[in-house]
Amino acid sequence: MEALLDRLKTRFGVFDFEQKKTYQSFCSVDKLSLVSLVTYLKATEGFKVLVLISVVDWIEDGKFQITYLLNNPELKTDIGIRTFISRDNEEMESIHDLWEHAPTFQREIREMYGINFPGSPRVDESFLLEGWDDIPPMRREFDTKKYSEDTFFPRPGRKTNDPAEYMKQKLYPDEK
Amino acid sequence: MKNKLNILNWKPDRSSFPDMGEDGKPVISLDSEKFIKVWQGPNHPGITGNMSLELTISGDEVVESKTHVGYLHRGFEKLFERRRYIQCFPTCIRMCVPEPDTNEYNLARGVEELDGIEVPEMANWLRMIVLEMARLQVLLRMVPGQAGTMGLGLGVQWGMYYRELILDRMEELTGARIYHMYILPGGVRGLLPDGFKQRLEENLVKIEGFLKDIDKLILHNAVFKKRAIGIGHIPKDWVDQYGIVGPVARAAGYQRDVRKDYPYLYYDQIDFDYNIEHDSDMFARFLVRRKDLETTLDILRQIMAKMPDKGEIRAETPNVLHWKIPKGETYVRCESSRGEYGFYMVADGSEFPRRINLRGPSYTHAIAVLEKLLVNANISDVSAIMLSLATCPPEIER
Amino acid sequence: MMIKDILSPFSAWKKVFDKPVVIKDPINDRPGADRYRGFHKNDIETCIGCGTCEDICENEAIDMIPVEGIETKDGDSGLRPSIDYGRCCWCALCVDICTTTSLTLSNAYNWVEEDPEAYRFTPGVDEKPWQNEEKGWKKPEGNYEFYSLNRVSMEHLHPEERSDSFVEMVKGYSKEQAEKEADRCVECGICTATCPAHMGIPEYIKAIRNDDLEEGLRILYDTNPLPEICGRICTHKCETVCSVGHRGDPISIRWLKRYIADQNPSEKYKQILESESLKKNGKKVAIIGSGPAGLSAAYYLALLGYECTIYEKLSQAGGMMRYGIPEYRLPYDQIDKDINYILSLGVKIVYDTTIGKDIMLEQLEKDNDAVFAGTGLHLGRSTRIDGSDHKDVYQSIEMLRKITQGEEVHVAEKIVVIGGGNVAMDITRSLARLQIQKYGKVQIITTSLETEDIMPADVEEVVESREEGATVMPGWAPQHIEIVDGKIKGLHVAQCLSLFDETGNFNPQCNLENTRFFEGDMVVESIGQGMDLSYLSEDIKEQLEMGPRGRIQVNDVFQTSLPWLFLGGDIIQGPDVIHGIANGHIAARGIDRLLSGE
Amino acid sequence: MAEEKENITGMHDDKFLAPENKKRIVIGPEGEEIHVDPLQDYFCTERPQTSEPRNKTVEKFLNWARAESLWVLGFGTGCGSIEIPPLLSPRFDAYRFGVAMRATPRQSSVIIISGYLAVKTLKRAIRSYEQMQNPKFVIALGSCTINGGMYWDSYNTINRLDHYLPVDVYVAGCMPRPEAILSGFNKLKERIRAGRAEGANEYITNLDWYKANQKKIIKDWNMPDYNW
Repeated sequence: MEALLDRLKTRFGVFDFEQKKTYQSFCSVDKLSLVSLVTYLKATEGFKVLVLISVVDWIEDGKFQITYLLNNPELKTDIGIRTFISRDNEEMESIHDLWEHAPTFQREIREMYGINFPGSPRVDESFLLEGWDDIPPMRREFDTKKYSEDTFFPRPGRKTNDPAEYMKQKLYPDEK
Repeated sequence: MKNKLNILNWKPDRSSFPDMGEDGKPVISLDSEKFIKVWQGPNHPGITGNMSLELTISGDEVVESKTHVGYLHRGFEKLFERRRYIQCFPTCIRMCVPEPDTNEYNLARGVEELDGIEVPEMANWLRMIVLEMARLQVLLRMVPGQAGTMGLGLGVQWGMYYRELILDRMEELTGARIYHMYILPGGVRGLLPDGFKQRLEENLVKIEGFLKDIDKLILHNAVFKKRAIGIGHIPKDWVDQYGIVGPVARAAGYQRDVRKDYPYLYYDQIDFDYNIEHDSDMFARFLVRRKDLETTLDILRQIMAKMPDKGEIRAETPNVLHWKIPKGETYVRCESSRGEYGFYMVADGSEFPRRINLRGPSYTHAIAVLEKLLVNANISDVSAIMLSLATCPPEIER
Repeated sequence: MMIKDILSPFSAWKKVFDKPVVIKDPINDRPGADRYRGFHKNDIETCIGCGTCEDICENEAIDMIPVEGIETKDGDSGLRPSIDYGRCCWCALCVDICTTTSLTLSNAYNWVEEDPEAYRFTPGVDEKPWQNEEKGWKKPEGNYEFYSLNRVSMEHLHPEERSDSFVEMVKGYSKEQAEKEADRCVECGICTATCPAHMGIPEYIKAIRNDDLEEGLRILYDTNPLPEICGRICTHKCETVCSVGHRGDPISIRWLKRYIADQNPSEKYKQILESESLKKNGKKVAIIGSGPAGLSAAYYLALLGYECTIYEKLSQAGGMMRYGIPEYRLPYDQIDKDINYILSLGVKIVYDTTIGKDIMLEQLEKDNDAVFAGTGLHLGRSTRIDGSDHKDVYQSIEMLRKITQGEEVHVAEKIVVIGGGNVAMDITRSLARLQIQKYGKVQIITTSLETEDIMPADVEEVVESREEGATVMPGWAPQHIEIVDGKIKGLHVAQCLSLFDETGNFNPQCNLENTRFFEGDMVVESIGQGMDLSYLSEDIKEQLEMGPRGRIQVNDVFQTSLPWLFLGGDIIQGPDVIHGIANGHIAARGIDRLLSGE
Repeated sequence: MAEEKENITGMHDDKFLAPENKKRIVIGPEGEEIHVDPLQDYFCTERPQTSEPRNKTVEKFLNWARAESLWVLGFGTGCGSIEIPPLLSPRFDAYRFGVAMRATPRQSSVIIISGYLAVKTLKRAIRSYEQMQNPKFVIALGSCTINGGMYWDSYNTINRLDHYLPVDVYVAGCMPRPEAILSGFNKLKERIRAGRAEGANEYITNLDWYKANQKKIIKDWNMPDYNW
């Protein structure tokens, strides 16, 4: 793992290297070097399996983190590659030509986060949702509870009391 | 088997119909009236969940297929964002309906890994028992179900009964039939009831008898063989390219089993082997699952022999009502009956998870692989191929 | 294909003669397993309505609703969980976290309705067929807890280290300890109503968890201007009702309060509490006594812009907190920390001034817009048994004051203390320290009417007294003091059978045949204190309306029948610090209402 | 061979309408123009009618017959469908109570909404329900159909089924066990025999209300109002 990291550092400038488990580590890389790094890992280092592509929304930093988790089935090691893209310019290079199932991930991300992957097959088709006209639901600013209450109106007639507040009303209502 | 080779080499004769383009692929135009578009689903096709296939067929052959999912989309990953870690558990188990325990286990393990909690030994053994029982329960549906998709419903009916026996044990141990909610971060929710091992052993003996019946009814069934051998053949080089996992990869000759590759719990203390087949067709996958069933029975017996009788069932954890997990990320995986089942978890130091992303086997099996695999398949084999890939839509859609 | 492949499927025919596995009447023949998670049951007598089940429910399936026949009282909110089966998912997390284990699940699972509105019920209240079902899900046995039941132990000085000095014996929590202890809180808020000052207990505990101690201090000062003092010596009634205490140790709320106060340096108080520039409204209030009630009233009046002057009889502020509580429990510099902050807000103190002697109450009334008196209980009460008028029979309250002031007190080799309250323990432990300093060993017997289980003193006080060498003998009624040659020989006691008669009046009954003799050279009486109202002139006394038990009648804002005179603290309620603080706060509000003419 | 002219002005410009459902003009073999509006042409445009009960005795007999042969549409919409196969397997054997599964809505009289309904599935469930023959009944399983259940705050699942389909019987549980589903069927039988199971008529009577509710959440409404 250490040797691999050195190679990656010099060639692609990865940073924030973290090894959590003996067989799993994470590192970050610049958005522009991502595809070449992934291609290199697949072709040369034996990370032949794409486990997943996942997005984390760091709304407070104005960034999306895209994680590509690759697996080397021979050495039985995982490497997670994080890359950060700006929330204002949500576009990422597609890796659909490297793995056959990558388009599925990208299609879901496009729908759930609104991140575009130009060139990825069927990326603009709706995937899980049908007729969705709100902001992409997995973005942090989308409030699912509010949306649900507005759209699907829960059954009325329920009322709850906070024990402390209720005891106050009952036992010492005069105090502010 | 002589015939088998012939079948493997058999290709449909497309010399006259449909029209072939210059690139050697059929020209698919609905206006040519040589094709019909058939939608399969979203009603359950067989025993998988709601999902629809948009099939373009020519005669009874599929020339193009598209998977449409989203009928079971509940937005789990969004819901997790507003639930505390403990509250994620009742929610997460519903991500995969037939085998909920892998969800519980993965999430619990992720939380434990991120927060550095040691689980007591007894709890780990109990987790293994539940995970293996869950696998057994699913395979008892899936193995005869493979024949069920071809119209042989008897095996399914039998399998359902034996599955019920395991569900009874589940109910006894965990307090529920389907959504067990047994594994929580730090441990499990109860010791084995009195006499549990004995009752489970009785059930295992019955199931062993059932396996013999399955062999007679399905494995040595001329019709099943005819329809399964050579159908749904996955080339070996697809496995890494498509991210194929579990029994499907094992049926293609790859040694892929999370229990052995990345040992978790006490699987390294258990003696079992990869169940490998090489033909990579529907029949090979059936054989792998059929062997998996036997392996599971064997593992369950080993667990019962090795596990201690008493012990702590839960480690001390922070107050679950405001449990903050330190910032970090991890990917945890375990072997479900359908293959590698993983959770990618990101914690941001608050009481709520930042992101929990499920990567189930069906995510690639049911979309990328299935769409390719159905081309040239006979329309009557569609649901059989779907099941042989262990399609489970709820885990795609979440 | 072989012939075997064609024939073997037909072996299924042999099943024709098997016994069918069909269950005849599945609806009635199949009860849930012993542990099955079916419908909810609740033991409403045990339930305290803490709402923890509501907090943990991820589906918001539980509502806390008032139930007829359940009174809201200390430690019981009077609410009971009502469950919406349009939300429930039968995960039983509510059962596992229930603080009293009253909520359980039965193993019944069969409920079919045509009306969706019917799926709401209050278990234990609404009649349901399964409510007496024995089987079902209960909280798993063994070490299975969702929150820790064990209090984070507070570091104490060892009895050997502490028993000869007046150094503070409780060390206080470290950051890790405090956060771990704060983590145990389930945020039910039951304690808030029981605290006389209604402090925002769950809120400041949350501030500790979030490591935001400045916010914590702000919450403390909302209702309590003496957190350092309260954090050490409060009678912590909150902890007696703590819902976590139903199965384990209650949260040590008092120590957590102390932690917040300790961690905030006094020079930052003004900045944290945003009290740097208070506007004056030009009105004046006189306060008699600088005890908790007086200080609390002064603080809140000062915040409202009143000019407050405290008149104190002794030479230092603090009242009973300084003169009644030994230093090892409450160091003087901590008293000063709290008091100095209040004084820094512009509150003036006039020391060594006795009302009624140096200055008359009528004069105060003329000079000020209102008067608040929190004069406390400073007169010792005597047992009035034979021999109690001997010169070597002392009053604990006077002795404690002398010890505080650094005066020499008489310490005999063998001492008997009469009393079972905290003051008795204070004097016992103070005298024990002095005995060690003087004689090198402790020979002190503390006896009380009350038996161990109903002793008013805090359990830890009793335990620590014993650790320090004192003998605590509860359940004995003093009969007479034996005096030989003008010297005390000891105390005769008889076994105490009961304290109250049927009508509830104090009337101890003794078994005179079971007697004991406690040897001692001096006797200290510590059976309670009385109030000294000598500062009230006869004229004023006549105008005041009196209430039961010789106390002066006040209304809900502690206003007497003389509109300008407010009374509070031990003379009205208590005796303890927190009541004094609460009274002072409410009285301050009352005075504000009176003077601002609302 | 028909030819299509595209982008004719004044056509349906609903962005959600699938291409095959859009109004268009087709040129016939002899050059004549045929106006095609699939939503109008392929479905019955007439508003459905309620079916009035016949005379009392006949109706009583019919209700008995209806109650004893409940044919269920094999459409599991949610988690609950995991407990339907056991219901029909040897142990519980629902066939002996007259409950049988059917593959198409045209043959079925009962639809089981087995749990949560994603909006996408709701659309299919409505279509399936509307294609069923009268009288038809709805059984709702689990908390999700009553008040949202587990997914009460999800952006993609409905909270109250009774706003979209007329429900006859609710079964509590998450998921209801096969035994509980059987008692659900028993309750439904009772209701049918008593002549109270008028869901189909109710749906038609309040069609406008149901349609308004459905259209509110199905944003890509691209089907006729009544599918038959």
